[in-house]
Amino acid sequence: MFTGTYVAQQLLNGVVLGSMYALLALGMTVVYGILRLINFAHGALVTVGAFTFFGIFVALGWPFSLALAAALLVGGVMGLLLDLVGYRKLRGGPEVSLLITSLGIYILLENFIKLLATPQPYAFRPPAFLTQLHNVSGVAFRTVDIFIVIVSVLIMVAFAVFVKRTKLGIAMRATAESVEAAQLVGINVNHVVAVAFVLGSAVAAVTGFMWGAKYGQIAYDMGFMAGVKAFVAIVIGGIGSIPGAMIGGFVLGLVETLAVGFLPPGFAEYRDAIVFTLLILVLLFKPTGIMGRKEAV
Amino acid sequence: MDGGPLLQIEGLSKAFGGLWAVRDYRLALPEGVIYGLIGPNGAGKTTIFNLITGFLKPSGGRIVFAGTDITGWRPDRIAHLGIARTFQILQLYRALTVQMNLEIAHHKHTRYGLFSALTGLPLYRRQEREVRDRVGEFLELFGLTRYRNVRVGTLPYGLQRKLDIACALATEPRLLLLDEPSCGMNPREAEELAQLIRQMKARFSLTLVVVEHRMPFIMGLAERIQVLDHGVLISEGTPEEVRNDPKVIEAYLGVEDAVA
Amino acid sequence: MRRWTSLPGGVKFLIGVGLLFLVLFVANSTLNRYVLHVIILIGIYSVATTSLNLTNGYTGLFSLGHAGFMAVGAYVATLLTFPVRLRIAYNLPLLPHFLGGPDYQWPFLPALIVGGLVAAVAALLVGAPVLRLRGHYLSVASLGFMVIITTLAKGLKDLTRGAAGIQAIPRYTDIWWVYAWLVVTIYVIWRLLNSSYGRAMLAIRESETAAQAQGIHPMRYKLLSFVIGAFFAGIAGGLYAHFARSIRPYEFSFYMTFHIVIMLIIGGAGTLLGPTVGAAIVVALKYVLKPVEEGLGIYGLVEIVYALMLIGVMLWRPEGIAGGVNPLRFLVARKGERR
Amino acid sequence: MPLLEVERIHVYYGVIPALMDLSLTVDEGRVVALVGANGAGKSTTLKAIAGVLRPRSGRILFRDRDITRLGADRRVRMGIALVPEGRQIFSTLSVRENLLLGAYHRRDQEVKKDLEWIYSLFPILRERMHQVAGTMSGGEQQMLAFGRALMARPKLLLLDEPSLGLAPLVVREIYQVIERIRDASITIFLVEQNVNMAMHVANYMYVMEAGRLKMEGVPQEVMRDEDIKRAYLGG
Repeated sequence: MFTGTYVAQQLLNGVVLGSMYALLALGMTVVYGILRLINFAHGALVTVGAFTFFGIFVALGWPFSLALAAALLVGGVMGLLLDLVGYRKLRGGPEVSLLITSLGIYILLENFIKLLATPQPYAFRPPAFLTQLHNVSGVAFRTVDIFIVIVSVLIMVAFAVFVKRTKLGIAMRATAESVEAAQLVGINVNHVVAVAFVLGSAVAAVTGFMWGAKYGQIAYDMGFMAGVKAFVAIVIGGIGSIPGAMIGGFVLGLVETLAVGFLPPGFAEYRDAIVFTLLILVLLFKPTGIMGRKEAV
Repeated sequence: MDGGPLLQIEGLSKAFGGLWAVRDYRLALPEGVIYGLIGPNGAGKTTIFNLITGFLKPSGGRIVFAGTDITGWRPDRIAHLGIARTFQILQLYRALTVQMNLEIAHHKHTRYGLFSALTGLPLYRRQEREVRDRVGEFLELFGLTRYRNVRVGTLPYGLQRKLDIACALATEPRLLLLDEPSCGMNPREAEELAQLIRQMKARFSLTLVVVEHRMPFIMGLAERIQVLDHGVLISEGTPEEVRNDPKVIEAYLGVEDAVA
Repeated sequence: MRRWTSLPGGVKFLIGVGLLFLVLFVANSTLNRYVLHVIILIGIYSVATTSLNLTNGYTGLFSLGHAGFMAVGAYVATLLTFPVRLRIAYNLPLLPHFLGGPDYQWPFLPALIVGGLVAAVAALLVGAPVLRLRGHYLSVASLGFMVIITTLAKGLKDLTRGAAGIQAIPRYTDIWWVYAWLVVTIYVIWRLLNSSYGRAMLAIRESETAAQAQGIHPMRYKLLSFVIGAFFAGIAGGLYAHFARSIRPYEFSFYMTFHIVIMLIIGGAGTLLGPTVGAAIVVALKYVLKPVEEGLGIYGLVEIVYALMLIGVMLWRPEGIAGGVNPLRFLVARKGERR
Repeated sequence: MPLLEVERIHVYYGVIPALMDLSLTVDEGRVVALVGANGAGKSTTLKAIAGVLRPRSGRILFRDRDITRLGADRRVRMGIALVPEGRQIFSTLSVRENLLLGAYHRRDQEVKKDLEWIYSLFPILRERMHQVAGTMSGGEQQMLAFGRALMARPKLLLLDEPSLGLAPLVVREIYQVIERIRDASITIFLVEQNVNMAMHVANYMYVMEAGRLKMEGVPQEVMRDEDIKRAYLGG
């Protein structure tokens, strides 16, 4: 049967995966909160970040910190471009047009990466210090797992402080609640939306690095499921709530990992099906999620 | 009919999150009259329409239409029973033609099955012909025949308002609820509209409840008027009685001594 | 021209069908296999896109799960028609007695129809909960359904051979099968639109509130639209399987949905022939660009062009979603708008 | 001297005409009221002045500058603040955050000082400083909406039905506040359904009906009972 060590191991795996989902959900939910846009392209930023890091660190051989900073920067700039070129014109239109456009943008980015790199996946070798194996009373993990959890928590804390304490952060929450009221107190909504895109995309790009470092492989299509699942995390956590998105990310990571870990072996292949069944159930029975506010579904 | 009221409402209440939007509303609507429903902003007039037509579920009370208790029914079932309504914000099928809008409004009178529709059986053909004839009559009646193939979204606003009422009538109701029919019209258009409503009432032997903001309009149109304030019925009577009721003047103009 | 427009719809339809088959006959006897291959694919995608148009274009339910129904149709039809002698070698299940018994191989037409029906039943089961959602929640939930279906196709190895897919499917699909089904699909939707059923669907797309107030029960017509759409998606899946002769779960995933959505939006959502026009443009473009892509080794070019087209339509013709866009307007009866 | 001039604006909601050929003037240092039955276009007028709605034709001048094409956020920076109908406070944010957002565009060092001024004007807001705004009563939310608008240091304060949905006692309190704001020499343009209240504070009055101006003048003149009663209750 399942030993305590096995359970602890699964929990750890779940938390690591959950951290990454939480980061993606965080970036997605700030944009969603203001524009009601389910940004499929958010997933593509994961791929962009992973390949940027890969190109600079592995192919060019530059230092680790520089490569990570580059991923962050490229992600942020891409986010800004998406907002300016892709979505700005469509604001205020039907939400489905935004959704379809974001699908188009996702496909565009994915295939652009496919075209620049190759259709084949790459082995992703993070710096040696991250691959070191540890074993604490039977629970095995590598430095990268700890790195992911710590960095994720740091980003989330930084984000919480930004949103809670800074003028721009407060304006962001205000805009999410009512665009019109935000304009009436003198907030430039375009500016706030752009900041949300830049921050969310930069974080997604860093998550791309984490993803590659954790699973040792990157491919042009790695971001799609990650992006869609980030939205599932938002729904679980409660649409419109920033803490909810993070909690939803962790819940989803744990559910997915534990379902695979504890169901009979044959069920491992159904992990995506399990995730989406969960999504449909939440949408039907608890559309406000864990801590969301009411919204017509 | 047994001579009782067409629509009987008792103790109707609706609360939104602890706040009463409508409280203990009652109405005994005789067949063949025009009732006006007025009151300041947020008085609960539209909420009452939404409760009668099933778009909202009441928190309490009873709604009986032509002897049938319809409290808590689905909107489409209520429509089938013979209550039609218009909306404050026009709910027309904007991308469709005038003709299509009226055909859809006639929906509940077509009874052929899916199989007939797909094969074009005689039953389908006959009923579709009836629909077209009926729609033709309404187009004629409302002077919309030359716009029949025009997309509704491109019609001038006054015609859209007219079409909205035509669509409500095309469902062939016994009771028609109009929510601010003169909204956005100039005084001349509003006067024409009042004329049209009177004609329709006579022609289709309708009973009407009209929510309005424009006082001259409703005072001239309605036989009896109810006044709501903060979800509560504060006055009921003929236009003249209502106009001179101190409680009504207070609700509209404010209490004078409150400042003093 | 005037005389043409004054003809009754049924006559016009028959003339159109006659012309179509005349053209197909000439094409079939003059053009080379490669071009015919493209023409058949256009037909299959037209069936899929036309059926998607019923839900997405006419009823206004932006489903992204259509590829899931195609997968159901493809797998069911394939399992029924799969040659008896190959079943054991391929480790595919022998048919139970109520489906004809272990020695029985179904003819193509009933197999296709059963595939479509199973897809329709799936739509009924999925639709009941999912169609209660609105707007983009419906889109994401239906996308989730598609993922569930492809995951099942991968997981249920005893039935589907898992990710390896099924090969050596008999090639029954030809140009006549495909275009006959396309005619049937368009016919059904055309009849629907000329009846109270189709009008109710359009009404729901335009204003669910008004539809309800006029006695239309939205869920009933949404489900009907979803189920009929799924039936023809299942047919398209079956036709595809017996044309490509092999199916794998991933073929019916996100990209399939994406492609038919592009075809719909480029051709014009909410127009009767728009989906066919869109399918023709998108499929033909693929066969023009594919050699370039392979010749230059720039994999992804085709999809990039598709994506740019989609984004372009969305940015500059945003009314397309609700059924306005149609670059070839003069060819196409705009059913929703004029009669 | 006119602070605000509205010149012959027409506003539509889609195809629906909401304001027809509307002109009015608000002089500096005064309280001007706009009254009329509901649906007359009062809120629309304020939204057009605040920049939430764009007129189809006509001009809006503020301190002799044409602001017709400017967005709402730019107008706030120029000194126009709106207390919208239904208050529209940020209900998930704290009271203090709401107030600080009122000063969003300001870069000066006196925000803290103004915050104190607001707290002295509305002591209840100081008590509720850290409370989530959505949990306050309607009257308290109205005070917060006032406070938030005042934090922008407006030259012109637009008030949209401040008495709407409030109990008479609270309405009286709100009007006392309006008087205090007036005494702080902020120009006020007030939309009201409650005519008796409006008349009490206003120096000048406009009456609207069905998207057009019906009459204007000093309150005593406008308020000749029968005219105003007709405007509201028909005649």
